[in-house]
Amino acid sequence: MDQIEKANVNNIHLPTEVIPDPGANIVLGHGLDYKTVTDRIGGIVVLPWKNSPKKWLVGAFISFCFVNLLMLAVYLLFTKGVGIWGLNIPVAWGFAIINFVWWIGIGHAGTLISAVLFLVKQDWRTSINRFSEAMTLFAVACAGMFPILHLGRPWLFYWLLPYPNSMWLWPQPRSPLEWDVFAVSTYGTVSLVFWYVGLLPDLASLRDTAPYLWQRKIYAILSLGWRGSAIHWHRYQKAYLLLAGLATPLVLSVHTIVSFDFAVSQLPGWHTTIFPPYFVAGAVYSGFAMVLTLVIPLRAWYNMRDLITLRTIEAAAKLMLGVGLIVAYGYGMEAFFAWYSGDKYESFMYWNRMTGPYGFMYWLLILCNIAIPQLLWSQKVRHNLGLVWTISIVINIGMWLERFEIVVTSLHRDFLPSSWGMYIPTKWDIATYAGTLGFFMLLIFLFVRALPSISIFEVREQVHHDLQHENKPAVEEHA
Amino acid sequence: MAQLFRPSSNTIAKVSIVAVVLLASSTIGVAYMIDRGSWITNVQVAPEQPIAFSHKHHVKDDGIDCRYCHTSVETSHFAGVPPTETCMSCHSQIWNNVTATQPIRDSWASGKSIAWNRVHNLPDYVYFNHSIHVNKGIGCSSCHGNVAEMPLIYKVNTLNMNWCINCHRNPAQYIRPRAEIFNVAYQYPDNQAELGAKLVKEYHVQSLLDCATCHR
Amino acid sequence: MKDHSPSHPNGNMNEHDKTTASALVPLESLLETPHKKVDLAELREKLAAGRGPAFWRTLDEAAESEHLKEYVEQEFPGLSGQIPQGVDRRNLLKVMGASLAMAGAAGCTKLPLESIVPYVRQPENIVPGLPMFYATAITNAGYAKGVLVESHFNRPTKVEGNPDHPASLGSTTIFEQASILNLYDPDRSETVLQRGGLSTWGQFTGAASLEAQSVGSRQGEGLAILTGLTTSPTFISQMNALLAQWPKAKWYTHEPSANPAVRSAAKKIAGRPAYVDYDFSQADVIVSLESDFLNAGPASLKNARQFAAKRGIDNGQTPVRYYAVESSPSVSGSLADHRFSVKSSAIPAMAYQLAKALGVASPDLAGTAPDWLAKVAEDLSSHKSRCLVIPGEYQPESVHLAAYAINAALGNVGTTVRLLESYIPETSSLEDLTSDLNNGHVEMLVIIEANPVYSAPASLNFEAAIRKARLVVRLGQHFDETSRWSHWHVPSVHYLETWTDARAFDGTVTILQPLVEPLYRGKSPHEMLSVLLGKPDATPHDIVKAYWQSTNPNGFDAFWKTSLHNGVVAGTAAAVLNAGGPVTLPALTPLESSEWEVTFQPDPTVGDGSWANNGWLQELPKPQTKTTWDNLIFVRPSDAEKMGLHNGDLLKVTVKDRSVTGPVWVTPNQAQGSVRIFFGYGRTASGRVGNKIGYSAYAIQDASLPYIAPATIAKVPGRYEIANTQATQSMEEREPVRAAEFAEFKEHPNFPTLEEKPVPKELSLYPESQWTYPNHKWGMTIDLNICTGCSACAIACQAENNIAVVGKDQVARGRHMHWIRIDQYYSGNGTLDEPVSYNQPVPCMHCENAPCEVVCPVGATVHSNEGINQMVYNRCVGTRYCSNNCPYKVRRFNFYLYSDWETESLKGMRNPDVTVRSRGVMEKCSYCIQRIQEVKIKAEKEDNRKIVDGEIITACQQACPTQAITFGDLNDPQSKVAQMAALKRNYSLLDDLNNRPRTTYLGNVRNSNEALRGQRGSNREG
Amino acid sequence: MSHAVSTKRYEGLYGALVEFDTPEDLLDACDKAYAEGFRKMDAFAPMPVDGLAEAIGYKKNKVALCVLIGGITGMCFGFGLLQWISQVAYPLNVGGRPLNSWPAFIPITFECMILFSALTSMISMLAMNGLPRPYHALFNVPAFERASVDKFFLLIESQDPKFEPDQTVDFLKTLGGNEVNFVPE
Repeated sequence: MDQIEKANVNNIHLPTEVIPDPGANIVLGHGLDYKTVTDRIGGIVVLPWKNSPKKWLVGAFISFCFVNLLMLAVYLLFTKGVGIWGLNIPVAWGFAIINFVWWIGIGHAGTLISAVLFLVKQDWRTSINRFSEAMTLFAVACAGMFPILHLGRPWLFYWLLPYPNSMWLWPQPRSPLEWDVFAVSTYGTVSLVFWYVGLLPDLASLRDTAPYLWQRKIYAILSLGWRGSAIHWHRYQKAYLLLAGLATPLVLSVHTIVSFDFAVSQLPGWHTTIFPPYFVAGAVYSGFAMVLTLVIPLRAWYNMRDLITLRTIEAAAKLMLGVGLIVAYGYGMEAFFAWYSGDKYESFMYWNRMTGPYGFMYWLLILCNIAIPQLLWSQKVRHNLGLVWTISIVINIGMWLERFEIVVTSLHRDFLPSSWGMYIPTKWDIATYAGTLGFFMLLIFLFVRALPSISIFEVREQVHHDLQHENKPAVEEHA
Repeated sequence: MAQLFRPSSNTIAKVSIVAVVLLASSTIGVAYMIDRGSWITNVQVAPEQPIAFSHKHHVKDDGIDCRYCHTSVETSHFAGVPPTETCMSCHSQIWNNVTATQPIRDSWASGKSIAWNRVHNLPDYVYFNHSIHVNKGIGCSSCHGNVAEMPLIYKVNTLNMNWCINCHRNPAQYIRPRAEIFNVAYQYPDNQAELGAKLVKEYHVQSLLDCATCHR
Repeated sequence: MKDHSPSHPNGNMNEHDKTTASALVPLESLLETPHKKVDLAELREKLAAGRGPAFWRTLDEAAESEHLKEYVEQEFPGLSGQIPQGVDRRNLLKVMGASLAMAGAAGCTKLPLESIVPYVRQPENIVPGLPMFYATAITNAGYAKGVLVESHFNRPTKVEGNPDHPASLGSTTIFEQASILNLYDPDRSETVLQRGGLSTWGQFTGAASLEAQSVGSRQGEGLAILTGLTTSPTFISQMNALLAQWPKAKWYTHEPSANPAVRSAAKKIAGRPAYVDYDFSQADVIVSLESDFLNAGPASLKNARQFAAKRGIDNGQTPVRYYAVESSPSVSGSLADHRFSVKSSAIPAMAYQLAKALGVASPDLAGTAPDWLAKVAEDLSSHKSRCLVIPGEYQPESVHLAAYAINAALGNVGTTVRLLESYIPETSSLEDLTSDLNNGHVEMLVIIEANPVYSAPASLNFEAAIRKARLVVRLGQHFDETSRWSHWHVPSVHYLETWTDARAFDGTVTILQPLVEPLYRGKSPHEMLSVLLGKPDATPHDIVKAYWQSTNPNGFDAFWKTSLHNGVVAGTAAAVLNAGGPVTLPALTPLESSEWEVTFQPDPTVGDGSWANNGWLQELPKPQTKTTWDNLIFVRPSDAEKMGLHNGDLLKVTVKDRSVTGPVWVTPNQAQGSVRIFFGYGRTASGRVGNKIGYSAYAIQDASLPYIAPATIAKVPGRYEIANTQATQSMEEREPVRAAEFAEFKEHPNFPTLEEKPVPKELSLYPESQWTYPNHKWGMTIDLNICTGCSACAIACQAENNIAVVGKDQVARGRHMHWIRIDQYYSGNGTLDEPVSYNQPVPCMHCENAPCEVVCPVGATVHSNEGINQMVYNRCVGTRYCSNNCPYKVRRFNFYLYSDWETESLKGMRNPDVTVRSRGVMEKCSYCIQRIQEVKIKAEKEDNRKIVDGEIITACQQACPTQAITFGDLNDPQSKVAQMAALKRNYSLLDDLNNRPRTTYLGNVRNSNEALRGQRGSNREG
Repeated sequence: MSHAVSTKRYEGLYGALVEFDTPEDLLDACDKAYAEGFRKMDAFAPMPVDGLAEAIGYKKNKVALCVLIGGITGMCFGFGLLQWISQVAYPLNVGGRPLNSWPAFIPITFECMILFSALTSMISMLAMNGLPRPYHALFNVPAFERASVDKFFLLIESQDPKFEPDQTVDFLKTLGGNEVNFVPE
């Protein structure tokens, strides 16, 4: 048996030398054929440990430590109560909701990239859609934690679900929080479905290329016996198209509904009609930022510069810049209407947001979300991956600050001056947030090691497409 | 090593899908059965009592009225638990030397009263008022069942909220003439529909579904 | 699924009530369990570990220790032992119900039932489950305020005012409300101690009677008895008997919060001990010379009621005009039409100048009168016999004399001013005692209740003097500072535990009756005296009854019954004395001039320190400053600016050579060059709650200048965190409080809603509300014109609704739990130094379009068919969205398990009709839904009768001294609340949000003097 | 798909399989085979190839219809549920809003619609494709491993009326593929 397995291992060829980036004009590097892309992408997953970079171990370990921090924080939370956070009256929502919105926002890139860009036939999406879908799932998992954690009595979260109970009581469907329950769970489920459907053919490839029998068995079960029949492919593509078509309005609805948590309320700073589009834009913004934050190191670590080329990264950067401008417009409108509405609460709220105790955060967020990203206008910057990566981090921070501004500054000084207060996060606020970051990263690390982080069959299509345009049969390349 | 599984695996695969669905639904089903079952609700469970007091004997055989012991049922939210004196008023004369009634005499002598175990118990945040129900034509047996047939007292109803709501929704189907309140063997007449409606009007019974009716 | 109880101790809701867990057990044996003595000192240490109400929680944790179990066992005899584990709060009470049903039977009951007379409802025999009300009284500085105490299953749970009592009229101050918590205070001492070691009452009486013999052999020489002020006829007669028996024994009194100048002045005026009573119902113009007449003193509740009536404007009358001259913002001052900040030390001169201006012969003074004084004088003289000048409680004799002289000159004596006979006995003072001690004249010192070691002016150095006595006996509720220096400590009783009697300010007697046997087997002052008199076995009941029997020999039983029933003894009101000769004003001896003066006053919430261990009072935001848990040093903003002081900076105040350091509170309306410090803090042996907070003002008090003294102040490095509940006191153009001049009001009676434009209804997605409220439509109005901000409503609400104490740290984090808060705003006309201040109580508004309800995902807060915004604790999962969306921020959240689920005593104290909230649930004002339901059920049972207006009274409404709060059915046009709501000056808070609040406000109207227009609150130094 | 056909013409033989290197070759092989009159056949590729299904005579694709039905069901379920909860199950006065606050019910209705249709799209696709199917005769052919990597296959099933082992293999050899294999049952 093990000779066979050794043979299998040797049958998978990974390039030994570092492959350079083929530049910003092509989606895939040259010299790739069906077999090599399978080996290159699948190999990362199925080959033994020695073939994966040490960085992986270090990163995974660090993330794991943060997961433990998260568990500690949650343990305290459940035993002592939400009092361990900096919450109070008036500021009854803090980090938990901020992080929830932030994570959900990040969770938007995946579906957007795979669905929307798929519908508008953006070929460069091929190389990052699988990865960003995974990222979406993990982000949604982190996001989904918070609404439950932030409950005063989290063990009763299931009261938000409509099920026949001995109290004969039901959820209250006018509450945006109830809408969230459906929106987030639907989004999670659909993203999972979309992701899994996308994985099916690749799982089959792994089943047929994995060196070890146990691997093959696992992937065989996961791939449900996919064998690439033409008719299957036909139905498959239809289903995938429909899923994309469904995911697109869904992704818009989800953050719209999240924005309703605020927009439906009475609070100056929350009660804002521009929120839905402005939240969606913000979500996409942070989503792309997070994708770039992760993809740039990923392709370097796994020597995949020719699979995820500058073309992709630049396109993503451009898109990010565009969405960033929409977000900027959102801020502008918010400020404008605060003034134009003539509403004393609204205008005070915005003035307080800019000049009040949390003013510095407002200006920091303007810097992060509007000023700095303008650098992306220059192609030089876009081609400097170090810079793009830094900017994407900056945007992630900025988007978090935006949510902080929305949640906290609106609450801490609302209608009656007598009940004004301040919100100062405690170490457990921060620990919980950091913990979910760790959880997210750990999932990412496990993912790249367990599943193909690029859609192999779509890359094959791309290869096929490229070959046709070079009018050369792939075999000769191979020989 | 082309073939990884035996042909049977196809059936297994398809069956397992069905199995998972069935398993999930049956777990939920079981959960519900437990939740509604007597292990949770204590329905039909007669707890151990310091004295083997038989409502059957006292109510049915001796024909003692509920209010003889549960004195404040018409005036207070709390129906009242009889003091030892109430027991002694008879058992100083009859059965005054059998072991069954020894605890009464002990209590009488020592001044330490008898620690009964609660059978009908509501959570702290539920404010049930006996007097208003009794005054509005809801009989004892509507909630407590026919105690005249209970050697040891036990719950016949879950006292779950949906059980309460059921009557609060439509009192007419459970209301009875005030004269029959303490008739634990009361049978609802065939014309309960119109009788109920009539009594509801007569006793000004409202269908109170506000939370604050019971939760304060 | 099973409902999960929010009222489950450890917050883990998943257990359902196993029926077998709890059982019905008798109570009558509660006080008869044998007790194993435990080492209390050790326990104290253990328990003292957790200071502040944190202890209410830390106690649970500590409860693991066997020791503590014993301790609890001792404190609440039986409760911990008799109740099986797992018994829940309400069952505990049912238990008591059961035992009560039993009471008549077994005949062994812990209450002397034969002699207690239910007040409001008098059932043939106690009905288990129904509360009963008993009339009694609470004394403060000797004077009684009549109260009705609600008792559930023999546990006093709530104190209300006694409408028939002249000093209550049905209202209460914060202290009556909070006194219930003192009864259950686990820190009360529970055993007789000799030199700190455990002893027994028997051993004490033995020792005491031996002493008594030797004392008797010397005709009482060397026997000194120190008490607080008292008006108790029985006690006084006992003392007289004792002094008659032992002529050489001496009686001293010590009452830190009672200014002796008041009595000495009255004596000079009347030529005999007297009490000067003021009748505000007659006064059209009031000048207060630093008097807090609406909030302080034995007659404050009567004053408040009369003042509120005179301030009424809705029946076309012209309201009273009230000038306040004071050095520091007072509760009463917040209602003044003109408020003048003047150094306390300048007020005597001011009084003399006013006297002069009104033609009273008074010694010449240097300095000129401020010109507003002339205007005020004019106003007074144009209201002869319909006006009133009130001297400040803590002003020297001269001011009291001057005030009386002015009133006499204005012909007010007989209309607004009466001289009443005083019943405060003439005794020696603490100064005398100190010198007698130091001169070795005192051999045996018996201290009853008073706590001089803590509260004596530092200049006396009493702590040194007390050691000179050979034997010190202390009767006190706590093992406190004084007990530490006593050879014998005997636990004293709470007023709800014993028989005694006391007089109101006007002499009316109330016979105090107990509602429970002494929880800690404490002894009453009567017993202490009778021990000295050689009758150690006499019970308070016998003593008091015997006294009254001697005064009313015939028809005694009827007399006794009715007196107890009514809470007042008929025909005991004091006779009106006719004035003595004309008052001559003595020449003023001004204080040595210094840049700064310091004024001393009892803390607004913990008084002279005797309330320091009361968590409710500690956490009650103090009027004006809204600070909690500390005593502060008030400094005028401009002074603070000059010295670079900010809130929380430390300031060192030095009088003579003594100084204290405390946190600064920059306080508008504080007089320039004057700082105000407060008694009541800096205690070292009050108990876990009150120990080691704040500074002790007594530490710099000088017996010769007790309340106003020249001082030097200096900023010292360091800061101190102050927990206050209202950070912003300016209205920020939101006008939550709407005020007008009386002239404006006459022009626009609807001034509060003048600028308001109607809310465009078509903006809603929904049709006009389809919800009608046919049966009842509960609503509330709050009259800002007469709200003094005294905060009695807040405490009453806390007591009624089982509101938890959260502790300084949590308050500082913005997590206080009061369901009704009193917002205090400063409004601009005037400088930062001299703003006008407004009070605004804010409970839940019960909006018809409640924004909180729409956003709750589980429907834990919804509307009742009577329009009440219900909060269902047991359904709440704690998203806190409702609070975010509440524009009034009246919702409170249990961020931790704030309610104490373990301490047995507190279970006994709680209102069984209100769910005790658990961790993680929202709570808020319910319009006292339990009271509404109780009355509704009652009315329905009484053949579905209509509910009478005023039959349902909310706790806040019931307590309010000025009756500013009205609650009732808006559907009934005859109801008071409907009429209030119909008034033109009625407005709703944040009306433009279209939430349609059911709680509405009545605009504030000030009747200021044309001649002084614009000078209201202007800074005029005397 | 199902191999439970009553009349098995060649016991133990599922069909014959020919391998190609490029989708193009496979495509015209399919056309040829179809022209030859074969009907029971299938083509396999490691990625979707345009027109391949059509080339072997596949016409109707019912996935879309199922999704439509699923979506409508979801929508009705969602809206129905909310209406029932707020008007029938326990009608409550929530902040003075009407019992039928339909605008507030839209979001959940929409989410339910999406959820149901998304699930049906996957389930219907798998069901029609007869997946999961871990065992398949084709996996007996070692070469078929590469069907999911870089090779393209044409299969003529033994069930095809025109299937005669030797001729069919000969025919397949003419298609210019790499190698031809029998597929054992």
